[in-house]
Amino acid sequence: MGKKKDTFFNMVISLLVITVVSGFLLGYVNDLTMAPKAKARLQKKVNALKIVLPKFDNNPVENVKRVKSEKVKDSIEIYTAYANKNKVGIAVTGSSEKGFNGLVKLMIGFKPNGDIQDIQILDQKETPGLGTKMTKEKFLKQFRGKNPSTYKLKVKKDGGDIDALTGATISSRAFAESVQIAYDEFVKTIDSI
Amino acid sequence: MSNPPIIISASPHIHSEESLKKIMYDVVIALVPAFLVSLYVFGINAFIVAAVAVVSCLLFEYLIQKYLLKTNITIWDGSALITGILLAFNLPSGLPIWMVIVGSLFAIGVVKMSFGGLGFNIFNPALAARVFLLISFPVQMTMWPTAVVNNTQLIDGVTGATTLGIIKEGLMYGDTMTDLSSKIPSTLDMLLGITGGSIGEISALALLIGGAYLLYKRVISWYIPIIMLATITIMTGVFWLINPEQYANPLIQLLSGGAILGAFYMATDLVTSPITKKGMIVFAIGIGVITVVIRLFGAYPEGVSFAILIMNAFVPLINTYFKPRRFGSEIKSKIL
Amino acid sequence: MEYIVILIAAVFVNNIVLSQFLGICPFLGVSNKVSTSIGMSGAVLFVMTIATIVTYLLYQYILVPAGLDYLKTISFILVIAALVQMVEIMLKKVSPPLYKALGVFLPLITTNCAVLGVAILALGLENGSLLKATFFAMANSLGFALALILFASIKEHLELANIPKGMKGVPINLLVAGLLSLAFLGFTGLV
Amino acid sequence: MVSKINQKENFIKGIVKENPTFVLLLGMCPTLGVTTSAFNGFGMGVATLFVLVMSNIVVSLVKNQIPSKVRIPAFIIIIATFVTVVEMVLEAFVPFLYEQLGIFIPLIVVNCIILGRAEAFASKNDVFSSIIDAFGMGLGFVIALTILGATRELLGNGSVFDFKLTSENANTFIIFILPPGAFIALAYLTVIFNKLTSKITG
Repeated sequence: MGKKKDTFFNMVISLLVITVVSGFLLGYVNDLTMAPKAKARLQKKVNALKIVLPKFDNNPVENVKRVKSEKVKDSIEIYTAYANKNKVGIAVTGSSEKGFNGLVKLMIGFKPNGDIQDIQILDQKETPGLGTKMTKEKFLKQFRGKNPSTYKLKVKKDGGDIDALTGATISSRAFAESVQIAYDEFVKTIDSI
Repeated sequence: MSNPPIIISASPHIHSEESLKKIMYDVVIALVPAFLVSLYVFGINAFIVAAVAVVSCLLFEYLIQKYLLKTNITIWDGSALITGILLAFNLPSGLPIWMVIVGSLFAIGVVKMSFGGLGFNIFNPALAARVFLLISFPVQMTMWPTAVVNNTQLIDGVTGATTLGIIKEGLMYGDTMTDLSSKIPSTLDMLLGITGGSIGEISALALLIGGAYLLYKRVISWYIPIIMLATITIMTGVFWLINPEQYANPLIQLLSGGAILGAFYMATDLVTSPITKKGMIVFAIGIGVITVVIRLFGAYPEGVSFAILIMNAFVPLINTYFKPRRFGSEIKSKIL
Repeated sequence: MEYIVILIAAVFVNNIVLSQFLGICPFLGVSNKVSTSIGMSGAVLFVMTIATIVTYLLYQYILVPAGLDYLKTISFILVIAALVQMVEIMLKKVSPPLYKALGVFLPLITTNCAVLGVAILALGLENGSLLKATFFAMANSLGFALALILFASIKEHLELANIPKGMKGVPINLLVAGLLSLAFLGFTGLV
Repeated sequence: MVSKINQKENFIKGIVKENPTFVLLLGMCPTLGVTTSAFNGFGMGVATLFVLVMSNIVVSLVKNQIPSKVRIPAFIIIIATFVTVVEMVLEAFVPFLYEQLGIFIPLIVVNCIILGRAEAFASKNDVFSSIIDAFGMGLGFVIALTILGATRELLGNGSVFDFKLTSENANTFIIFILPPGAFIALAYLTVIFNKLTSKITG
């Protein structure tokens, strides 16, 4: 079996054929995966919302409200959840750049009266084994059911009510700050929604 | 005792086993005052950590030489002893014993013996092990017994940050140096060693006495320690003059943390420092600058160990560019 | 200020080799001599910068408007491969000694993941612009150069060392890289 | 072309004698970059295995149609195509892994193992041998990455495949999930691997 000769024509044709075939193949796969990809991206948010909000029957993602704030780089997102047409909760994203390795981004679910329902971590790059412990139940549970109007969102060292993560005061502060930013935004918008 | 094979190495040029041993034991003598202070301040814990570090360093070196490398046992040349002492000097007195042992294993097994033993390691074993432990166990490695001012002895279990730690954290959250001045120990306390910190770094005075002994005995030359400390002083001095509320004054910077310990006992390590005068000067300035950059702008309050390790890595490069003058021909073959 | 941050991050804090693990192959393979590693760094600086400029423009002005951003990987690697060919031809003409020194390693730049990696990472820069992407590429190639040259000098030094048999070659190189990376952790939090 | 290759040997070589990670040192970037956990290492290994098998098949099928001067660009296009497929599929169906592996997914394209096998093996051998070769090499890579990932996860986090083996508050060596730990763990794993294989092969 002979190999194709190195003529210019052969070289161009073979590369062209390969490129065209690969282009079509990728286009096809792209079409196939387009919908699942979009769904996967949404799913992360929906999952987070399901965890931080009380049971709801609307689609909060559809009516997301984005607010610009000086305190955060990207906008704050506000999701409102309804059950039987009643407002049951509001989820607000909050973030802080003051983490040990920069950004800490959270989604915080509030009940209409301001109590924290639950918190999910959307993004963090803290030190493994230290700051990353913010994702653990032991740290998160101290926020549940608390109302930031009376519960001071500061670590105990700074005169607040939060038990900082061992060895990761900076991460804990960034976490607390994110929650505070989200709460401030919640207070501002609760009546307007 | 069988003669070891002739060693061809870049640095250091160890003249004989005897002179090497003498140097090593002079270093040990020089470390005694600082150790006595730490025994006084931290009590029995300091002794336990130091003993464990020394014994496990010697033991690991013995085991590796006997069973893994199957070479001559050289544990009594003093180098493993010094690694053990210096490692202990860089640890808090309350560190769990098993962590001390792990640190010794890293220092001897990974940083020293993996490279072929004394004379071949690139990085200072004790410092590399300290950084290894600091990054692995940041909580335990930064818990220091706090000085109780009127009763120079420390209370067990009461822990707090070092001077540099207090400053770093305070400044980060908007305090000024004036606000912090009541929280940090007085200059005299730092000089004497009535302060929180690693076992061997607390008393500047004791370390300086030992350093003077080493200079007097010509075990170390003054270039590295003095230039390194001068660099730290000048750099922090400039920042302090610009804004004394945001930057601690040079005296605090010199007396706190591991500046003096690092300058006299670890940056001067024969194996991991440059051979020529010019090389030493570049090396020392590098350590000073990196230390200050980390202390003032980095996440870690203290940067001496990192700075020395980073400059250790530069030593081969420094040695290439500042070659010792050779007698004879100076003809260089140029390849490119 | 923003640019200083990019520079410090790329060279010290998130060094492309020691902390991002890009360009490990040439790092472990090529850097036996300081002189070679300086040449290699130069070649990478050149290729990486031009590659990032071209791929940035390609992505922003052709792929994205045409909705073909999924062709990113394939088109980027082709651009890089073509660029390397061109650099090779140019070097052969302009500086034969350098060409000789880098010899077999130049084609390796094609499969140097640092080049493709930086080209892709440059797309994700905050408030990205062509200028910023270019600067980002240059800063990262400086980081690459620093790691490569340091490593080469250490390896030259180790040639005289009495490395235990089992550790010789790859393991000792990895260990040196690990200890270098350990030391560089001191820069954490600078930016 | 009649294959006279001992397929069993052809398969085994990738796992032991020519293990891409421990012996040939190929594909170091993802090896070090993603192995913070056993699962990530395994995922990366499988993604690479897929690309390796597919591109080996295609390359050995079209090898005679491609003029040798343009074979490298042709191989690169073939490989990049499958890498992009993997990228899209992971993003759509395993978004968690997609996020974890990040930039190292598109970088599979420059993994020297794949181009190396295409060039050294698939372009010279029949389809069947090429598949066996790819599976052997790919598995060698999967195994190496999983071992490295498991080691780092165990030392750094006290778990393997997210299965916690130590108590919640135990002190683990955080450094092993950080960059220096990757280099150090791989250094000593290579020593151990070489010791073991030299014992086996004599």
